Amino acid sequence: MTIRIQTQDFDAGLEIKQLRHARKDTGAVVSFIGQVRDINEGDTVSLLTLEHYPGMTEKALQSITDQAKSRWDIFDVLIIHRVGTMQPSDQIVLVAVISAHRGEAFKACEFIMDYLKTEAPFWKKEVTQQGDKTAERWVEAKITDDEARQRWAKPY
Amino acid sequence: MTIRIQTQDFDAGLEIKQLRHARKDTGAVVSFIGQVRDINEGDTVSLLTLEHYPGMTEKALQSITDQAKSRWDIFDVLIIHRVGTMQPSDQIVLVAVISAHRGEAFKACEFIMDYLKTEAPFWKKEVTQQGDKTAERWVEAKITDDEARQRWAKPY
Amino acid sequence: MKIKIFYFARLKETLKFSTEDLELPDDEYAGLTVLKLKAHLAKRSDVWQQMLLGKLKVRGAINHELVDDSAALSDGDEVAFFPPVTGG
Amino acid sequence: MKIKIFYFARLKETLKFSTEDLELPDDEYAGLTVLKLKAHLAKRSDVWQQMLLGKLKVRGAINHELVDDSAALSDGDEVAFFPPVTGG
Repeated sequence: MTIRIQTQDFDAGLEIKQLRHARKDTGAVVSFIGQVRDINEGDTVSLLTLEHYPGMTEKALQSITDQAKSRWDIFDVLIIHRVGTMQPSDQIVLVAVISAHRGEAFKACEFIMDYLKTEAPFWKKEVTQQGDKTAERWVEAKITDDEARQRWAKPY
Repeated sequence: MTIRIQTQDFDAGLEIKQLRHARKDTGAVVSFIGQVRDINEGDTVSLLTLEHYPGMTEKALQSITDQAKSRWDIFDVLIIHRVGTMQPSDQIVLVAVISAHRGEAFKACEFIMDYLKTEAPFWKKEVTQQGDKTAERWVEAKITDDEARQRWAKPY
Repeated sequence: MKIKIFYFARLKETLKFSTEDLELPDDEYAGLTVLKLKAHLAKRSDVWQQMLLGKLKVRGAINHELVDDSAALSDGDEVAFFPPVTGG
Repeated sequence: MKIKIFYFARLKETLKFSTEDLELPDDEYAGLTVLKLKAHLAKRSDVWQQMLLGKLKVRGAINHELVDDSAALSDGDEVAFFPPVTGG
């Protein structure tokens, strides 16, 4: 299991390739890439800055991954999350999961993303263009993210 | 929407990168890679050969993708499926979906894989090593794949 | 009535046929269904009988669409028989 | 009792504090909870009041674990206050 918090970009293709080659009995690789959108709540976004809580971030992601490993039959997990300043189309996060069969990897990958979105201490601030005006604002947490996480609390 | 059936390998990282860059309002990229396992039903697998039904394969994948697009708010879909002879750890299939938000892309990608597994005309034959003996056998369809597809038939 | 038939995977291998053009007398084969076609082909030999009407599950397609045994065939159709699919 | 406090995102920006070491008299602050600590800090000014006990949702962590307002603090704890997270 690998968890990396970094300012620099990453080569998602290479990371996924290394992960899936780690075991010869890997049959399924599910990955999620989150990237900066050029629009949010109707406004043009030109820059996004990500702040985090060093120390807690790694522990939160470790705990989320441990939960996924105890719930589903998966081989390995890779999480890379960037911090710092990014532009539209830049990669923010990669979560990749390998397993023997696809069902487990799909569930674990989505579970990790839903928990990361609601429990890992990252905060986004965006620079928006509204006509001629440039404005900075903190991105608000979404209720839909809380709802997405709640689904996993149901008996399974 | 892109559907490719080919014998040669593909660069999953490059394919995913091109897909996610197609739209600046892409926020989520979910991808699935299926690869050859070195074991199946307890036996060591040394080679896998994939046969398909040219003409029908493309139409089946197109129909599956159309259904996904009508059910979820997704931007684009890429499917690459290899045919011919492959070795353990070789890539067989890539399904990548881009959307604004992750929930839609996760559902669409898993839906496409579940339908591809039960409706697209591909057949696998594997070469197994059982001690000193080399044997060829057709891979049997799995009931769990039918069950996976059935889940999507429920009202949503 | 003329139809084209394709066989895939285990069927192709065992029957030693990948494709064939079949001409059937219109009067005798009016209202031909997939099941009736299977029965017609099964008369060729025990192996054909086993592969098409035996315990192996056989799926059929007409003009590239999966169909049931009850589906009706028309002149010029492309029919295919194969085991349950195992791609992905 | 000595504790270390971190502030993040909107709280850090508005309070103009990213971290501080706080020493509280043991007798007065026995059984200190996250909520009591917020109330203590809120006395500093209107801005502190608004940020910690206003309508902004504030989450707390003790030693890197998310906790509720009722969680108890111990000597040497690292406490953090921040808005709901928005990563990913």
